[in-house]
Amino acid sequence: MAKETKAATKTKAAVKTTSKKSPEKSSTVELAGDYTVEEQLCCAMAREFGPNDNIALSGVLNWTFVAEALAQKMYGAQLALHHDYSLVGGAGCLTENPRFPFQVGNPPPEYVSAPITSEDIFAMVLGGKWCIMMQPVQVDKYGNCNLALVGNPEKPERYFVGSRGLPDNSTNAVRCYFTVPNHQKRVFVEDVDFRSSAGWGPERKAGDIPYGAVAKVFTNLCVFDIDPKTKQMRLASVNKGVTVDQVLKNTGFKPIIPAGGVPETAVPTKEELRLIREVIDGAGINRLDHGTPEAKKAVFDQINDGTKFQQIYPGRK
Amino acid sequence: MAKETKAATKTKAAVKTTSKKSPEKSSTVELAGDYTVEEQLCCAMAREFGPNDNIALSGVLNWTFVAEALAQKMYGAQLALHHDYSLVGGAGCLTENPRFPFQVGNPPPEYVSAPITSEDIFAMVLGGKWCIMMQPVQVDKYGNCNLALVGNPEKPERYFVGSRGLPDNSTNAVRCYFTVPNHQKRVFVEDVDFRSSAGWGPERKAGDIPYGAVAKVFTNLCVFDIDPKTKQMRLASVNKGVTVDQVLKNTGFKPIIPAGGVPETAVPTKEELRLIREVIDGAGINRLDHGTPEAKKAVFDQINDGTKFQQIYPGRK
Amino acid sequence: MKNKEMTVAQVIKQIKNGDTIVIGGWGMVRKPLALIREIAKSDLKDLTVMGLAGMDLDMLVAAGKVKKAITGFVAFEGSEGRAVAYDEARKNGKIEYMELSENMIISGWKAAAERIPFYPTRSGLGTDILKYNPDIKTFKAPYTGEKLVAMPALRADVALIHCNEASPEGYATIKGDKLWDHIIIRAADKVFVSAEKIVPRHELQKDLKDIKVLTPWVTGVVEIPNGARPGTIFPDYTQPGNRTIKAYMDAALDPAKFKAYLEKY
Amino acid sequence: MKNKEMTVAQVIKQIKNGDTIVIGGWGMVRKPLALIREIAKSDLKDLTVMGLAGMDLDMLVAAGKVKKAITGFVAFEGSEGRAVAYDEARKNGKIEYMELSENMIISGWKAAAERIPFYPTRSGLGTDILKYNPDIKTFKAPYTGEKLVAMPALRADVALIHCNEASPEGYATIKGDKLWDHIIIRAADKVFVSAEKIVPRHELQKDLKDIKVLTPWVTGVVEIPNGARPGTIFPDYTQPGNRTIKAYMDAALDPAKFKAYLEKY
Repeated sequence: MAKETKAATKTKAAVKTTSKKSPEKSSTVELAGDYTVEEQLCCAMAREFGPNDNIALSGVLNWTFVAEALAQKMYGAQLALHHDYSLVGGAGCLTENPRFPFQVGNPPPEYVSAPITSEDIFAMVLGGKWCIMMQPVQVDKYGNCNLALVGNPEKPERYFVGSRGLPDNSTNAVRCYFTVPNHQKRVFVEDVDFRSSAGWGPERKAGDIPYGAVAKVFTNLCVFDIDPKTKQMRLASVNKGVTVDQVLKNTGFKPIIPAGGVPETAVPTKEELRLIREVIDGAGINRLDHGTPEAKKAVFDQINDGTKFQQIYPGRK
Repeated sequence: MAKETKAATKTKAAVKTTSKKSPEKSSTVELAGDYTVEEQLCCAMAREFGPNDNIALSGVLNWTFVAEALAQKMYGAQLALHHDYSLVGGAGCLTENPRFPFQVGNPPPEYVSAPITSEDIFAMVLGGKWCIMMQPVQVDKYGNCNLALVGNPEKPERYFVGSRGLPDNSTNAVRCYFTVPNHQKRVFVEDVDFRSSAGWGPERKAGDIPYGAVAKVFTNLCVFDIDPKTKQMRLASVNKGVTVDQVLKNTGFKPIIPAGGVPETAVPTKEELRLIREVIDGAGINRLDHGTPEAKKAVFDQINDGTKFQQIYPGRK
Repeated sequence: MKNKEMTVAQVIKQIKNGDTIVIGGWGMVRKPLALIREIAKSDLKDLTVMGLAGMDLDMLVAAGKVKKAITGFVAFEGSEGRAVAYDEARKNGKIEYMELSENMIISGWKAAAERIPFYPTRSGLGTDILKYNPDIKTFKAPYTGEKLVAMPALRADVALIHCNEASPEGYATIKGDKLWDHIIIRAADKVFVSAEKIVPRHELQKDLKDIKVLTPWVTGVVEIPNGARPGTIFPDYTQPGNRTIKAYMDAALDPAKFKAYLEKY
Repeated sequence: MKNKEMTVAQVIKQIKNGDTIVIGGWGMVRKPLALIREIAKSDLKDLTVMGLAGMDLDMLVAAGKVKKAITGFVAFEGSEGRAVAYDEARKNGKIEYMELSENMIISGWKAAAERIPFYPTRSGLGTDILKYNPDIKTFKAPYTGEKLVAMPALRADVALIHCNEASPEGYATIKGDKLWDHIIIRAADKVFVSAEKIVPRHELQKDLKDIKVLTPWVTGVVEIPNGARPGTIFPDYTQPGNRTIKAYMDAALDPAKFKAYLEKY
């Protein structure tokens, strides 16, 4: 079982939680008392998916890998998970029941269900069988995201990589999730410099874009969703140990604040935590996305030390 | 070498021939004196293709198989030939230097360059890399072909198979060729019952259809092309031993007759005949499409008699 | 992952009267004919049936299940058979029909697979397909003003395909030509895969490059050995059952004989 | 069949000033970088370069060959590199550009591959791609009246791709993800394939299912072992040459250093 690291501060579980599918509504579910912010986020993300989501799910951060695997395992979901398989199979792949870590491009074959090509991926995007969890450069109060550049698009201060698949996912996918491991003002801006994704701008409000809307944004501080009335970013919940004020200070726009107050982000159940710690992520890669250098080193040490790794995953090379 | 059969009446070569690429224009080419109508047609069809035709060519009759292989061999063409490969490879295939016969679905692997799927085929149709030689149910004076049904389309006397790929090839392919092994009035009609292919109707005349025009129709009696002025079917040439009158008597519409008279269909060269008889079609499958029952039996006997077959193709199973 | 294995009865139960069903394969190649026979025997009615059709459509017409046929062709391609029931129904005006070309029906599926309302193509221009299908519009293309056919999206309620092997999770292999099955499974709301064999996921992996059907598209998988007979599936069986096909043709137009045929096969 | 083998010099000679070149691969994956280096060294100029771009585009920008870039992204994906020359050129307004999404550029290629003037898609709606590309129109779709993007066909004069093995006749294998190479070869007038190895036709057949490039699309094939380095090609070499890439990045913005880089690699 994974050791807690310094980066993962422990607090008592808050009682009030959000999530449509909160498992704690069942009388038999036990809430966890002891968990990290990363684990809390993994659980909150996982609960976005249910057993009827017959789709492929693609993430880019370690967080999202763990959240996806948890959703697949916990809720009996029909989710197929997308990973890079380029070193072994020369393409992408859909995986089942992965246990982390594995080298990018190289998931162990026992997790792989089928190699998939770029053509397969876009078939799923355009056909409404694809869902992304990805990290943008900027997000604005309308849920627009920017992945392309910073500054004036005609003479940018810096060109990143272009909009890539964001314009496609945000108009065709099932729904879009964004993750920001380091919540700062320069990420959450009043208006993005370039709209790479279609948030809730005039086009979507006019009904021209039926698919791919942003559902939630998960950060190291909080969770945003979209206010049904204004179609602007709403502070849905704050992560454990985080205050609303702290979020506002680090956000470049004024999010909608629910009239009834901002609850705490959903609390993990004991079963969720067991699955994360003992089954899916014994090595603790969920702490790699925004931990301190020391915390990251602790994770890597654990992965790279053969003896410890064999304790986590007996038999795996 | 293939024996001539009764069905293949021999006559002396006529001197006047048609074909853009007539090899006899070269002073070193020797015309054949002794050839069958089937061989004449194979050569005339083969001469429709030149070394710049970087395309795949698909035929359905034995005639056209031999003609295609002759074009590929004789003119150094970049033609890739399309055959069924379903029994061996489960799909279609592109072949090189085939020698006939082989069982449909089962070309010997040494002729096969690559298996191709239906998706590959339509990619070539839509991309302008595909050319067909196929047999319709009806042809009219505008070059429209019918493959779908006979009678009133809303309550047909007989439903054949539908229009299949004809509406696609006649609007997208490089060009279309049609072959009719049994030239009769009920095939060559004033107006087809159903336009499966886009001939030279009002739509093509208006410039709406830039691709896939019918180039020529090859029959056991003659060759038709399209009159540049009227855009109607023109009697381009008559096969050896056939009179213009004979063609007209068996044609349900009045084709355009060239002012200068109707020449004889191109005469094969000795080299063309050598390639057909000794290399491509030692078994004589080119005689299977419209020969008498006895002539067909002679071909099949030759193919099915192991000793004779080994004489034609030493070493082939 | 959810186990998507089903029985034949469970699959048939998911089909409703009036549904539009798209059927994979081509002519007599890789048609889910075992499932089709079960539909023929069922109480289902008023179906719209789409496909590059062969014995599948013909048998459903013979069984009186077909309100409308949407086809790229109707041919027992790859066998000695002929579509006797469809021929008879068309002659006597018994069914509605939308007779297209191969690329037109494929284009309709491609549009449905990408959830766009139409697919632009030249296929069909200058032919009587447009004359007898006045609902299919032509339009002036943006930029060039060219006249093109706007082939309407052809979406289905249910897709039925037959594969070599499938895993319980909903992956399946197609070892020969995938034909257009990879498109039609994206053009339907529910997708049922019959397979010669259901095998564990890891066994499917020995043919990694043949996995053409991915689980997000699949509703259910059902094991039916010989599920494409009397048609063919490469490489399991590649010669059509011409005797059975002849028996079908002899029975198709006579209700009593057809019932006996269905009971026997 | 004609032998389509060529030398590198013969390929470069077929490219003209002002040509639009579409390049296969993705980021640092299966890019024909040996051919690209030869273009960088050549006298060619005013090229329009299209692709899901990485070091290929960046190197041509560094060499001053690029008048206009048409891209789905620009990233040294699969390596530690970064598009330093493109970044600099964009910051300083040195090149024309059409920055699209992945599916928008692919849709443009799909339209060109089918010789239709546009491809209908939702990709791009509600984004600033339409704002900064006013030539890309939206339109009301037939039947539904939905607003869609009419992605214009993106046709090229020349396509360059890199494959595992090719035969002299113009067939080639791609053993990993074919990416969009099967589309771009249909979207160009001339197609040149560099391959790790040229092998006789019958040797290519040991990987029948990997033959993704068919001869009708191909103008010429050229054998260039390591032709995708410092990028990767599965399974021949799957680890990027990060040292070479770093050497490139250090040299790209300095003409003298870049010349030295090109001479060395």
